[in-house]
Amino acid sequence: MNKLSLIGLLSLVIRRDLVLAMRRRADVLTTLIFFIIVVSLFPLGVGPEMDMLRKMAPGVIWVAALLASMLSLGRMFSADHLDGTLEQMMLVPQSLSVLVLAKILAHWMVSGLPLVIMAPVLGLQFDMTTQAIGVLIVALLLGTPILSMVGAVGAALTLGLRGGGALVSLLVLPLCIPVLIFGAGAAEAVVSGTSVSSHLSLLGALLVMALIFTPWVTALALRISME
Amino acid sequence: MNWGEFFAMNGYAWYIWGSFGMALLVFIVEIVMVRHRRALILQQLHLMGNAEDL
Amino acid sequence: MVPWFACSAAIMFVAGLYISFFVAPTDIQQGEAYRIMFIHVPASILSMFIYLVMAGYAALGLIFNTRLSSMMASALAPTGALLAFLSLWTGALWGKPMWGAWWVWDARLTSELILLFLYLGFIALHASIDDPRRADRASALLAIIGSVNVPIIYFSVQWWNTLHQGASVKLTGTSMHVAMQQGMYTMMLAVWLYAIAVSLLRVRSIILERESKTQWVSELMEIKR
Amino acid sequence: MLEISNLACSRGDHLLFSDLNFSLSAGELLQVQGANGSGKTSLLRTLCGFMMPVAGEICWRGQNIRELGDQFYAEMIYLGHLNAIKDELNALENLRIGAGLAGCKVDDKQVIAALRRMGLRGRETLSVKVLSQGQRRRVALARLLLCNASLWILDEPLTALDVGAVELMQDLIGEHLVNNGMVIYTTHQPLEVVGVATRRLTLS
Repeated sequence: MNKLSLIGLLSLVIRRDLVLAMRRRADVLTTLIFFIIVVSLFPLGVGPEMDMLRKMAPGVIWVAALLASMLSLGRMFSADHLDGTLEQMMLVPQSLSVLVLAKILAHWMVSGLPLVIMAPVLGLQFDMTTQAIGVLIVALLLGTPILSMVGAVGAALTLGLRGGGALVSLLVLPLCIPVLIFGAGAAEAVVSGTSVSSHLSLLGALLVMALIFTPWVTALALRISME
Repeated sequence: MNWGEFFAMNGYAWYIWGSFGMALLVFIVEIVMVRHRRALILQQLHLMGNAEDL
Repeated sequence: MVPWFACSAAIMFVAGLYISFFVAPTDIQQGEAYRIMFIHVPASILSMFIYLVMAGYAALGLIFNTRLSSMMASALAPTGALLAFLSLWTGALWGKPMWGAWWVWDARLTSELILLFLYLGFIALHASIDDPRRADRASALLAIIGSVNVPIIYFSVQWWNTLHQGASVKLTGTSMHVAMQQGMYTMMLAVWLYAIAVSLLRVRSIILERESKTQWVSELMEIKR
Repeated sequence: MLEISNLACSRGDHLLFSDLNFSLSAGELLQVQGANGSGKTSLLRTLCGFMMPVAGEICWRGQNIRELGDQFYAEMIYLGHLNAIKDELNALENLRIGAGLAGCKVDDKQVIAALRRMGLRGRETLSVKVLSQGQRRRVALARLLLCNASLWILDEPLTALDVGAVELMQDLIGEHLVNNGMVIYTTHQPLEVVGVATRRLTLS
């Protein structure tokens, strides 16, 4: 009997979560549609002046992405918690952090990546320039994984609690402010002509930091929640 | 300085008394809540103690 | 211990209020409105300091599994939240006549607001977990994450702000009058003592609540009855 | 090889049991008994390291399981109240992933053999959604066959199983014990393994 390597575990869990997500396609689509609807509501709310829309587009898209990622957080661990798979996951002979990282990556591919892919279309709706859209995509690519990671900590902490959905937003949203600021700031910097790279590099630094700490913290939170 | 002048605070009365009033309110509310909580627990403990005697 | 702290807090409050309203002179630039500072500054500083103390206690509870420090952390949270609220409220009331706006998206203000949210998150998480041990440990983790994030948020907001608008408003009056300083320190001490008193009072309730089944509480009840 | 000394467990602030001592060596079977709420599940979950004991320690091959961590997990398998089975997947996929989480790589032949052993011939690729409760339990139990963990911790393994499956379980446990395995389980149903004296631990 062969032992499973760390990479093997990582890919096993990612593949598993992706297969599961594909068999529950409706959930994935809900997040994406929610994102599109929220972004599309803004012009209806503030009026159709193109100048203003162009200016606020990055912020709107980022806030909508933030809200959409909150929407899917509840599912991250709860299904596995309910059917006992999470218990088995805590007993993996490899580090739980790696497993958590795999779950976060899978979650991002299912709920973050579609938003990134959809964003350029929405950017065009708001009459953003091509360059600004490009920067927005890069910023979203760097930023949405952080949202998934920080969200994972919140989801793990509120595992199995009544009213967990609202609670997780209360816990996670304040912590996501830096991502929002730098993410939206990067695209806005294109418009105002200031340095884009500083925003993006700060976002990258946040990503690296989150990548190092959040899987570990999430694993700890899961252990606490499973007790 | 007379009291009317003092309370008027040179036209800033609303702001100043709003601040200090809210501070006072917050402190009082907090103390009342803590005391209430304590009273509730003591009451409950008495109930439990009595129940054990029965 | 509680009455001692409570009494000294009350005395300090009276003294502090006396100094702040009757002794301290009117500020040249800000007029009478600066007197809000006497409550605003202590509330702000304490709300931040209490968060650190709370996170410290929470970390102690998480690492060494000591129940008392976790209880201390959960006793401090409501006081901290109220002080954070008070700081925002008084800040807004000071900002309106001084800056002409109730709210400015300044780094300090935003961080204080986030701090309030962190407190509320801590309290809400603690309240929604039924198992007290899990509640302690989960909210302790949240408190620690929060204390790591506050500086990040502070700097990111500051950075964001300086990019947006050039001049952010700074506190005026660097060289304070002696009486003003005295008033400030006295009020600070008063709020400090008050926070200690009220948290001790609260932690006593929490201990009673949590240890209600153990021996010494029932013995205590015997005496009281 | 598994030694429990002075163990105390609590659920919330409520103390379930204290000063629990026992040890289990290769080839031994231990049944944990006790009324509802006496802490059977909590004991098993503590053995798995999900719950922190209030006092005492659990040693595996002379070392505390907290320090052993992954090494201990590689040698044990736990089956809880919940089956850890996904409705969206079929039995084969479920087991492949289940075994992967337990840290072993298996190929489809082994999985199918295990499922057939559990009496699920012809249902290997059916979605678990259409299986009955008992059949799901069988899928979960098939995991025991895939990983050669020496310590089995089974929480109510016989729930929803019919008479045939209970007999099958007795055989499986018997085989495992012959191969120097160890089994700790809780149950309300009688479970007699031929040729092995069941040790009983009663929690009160």
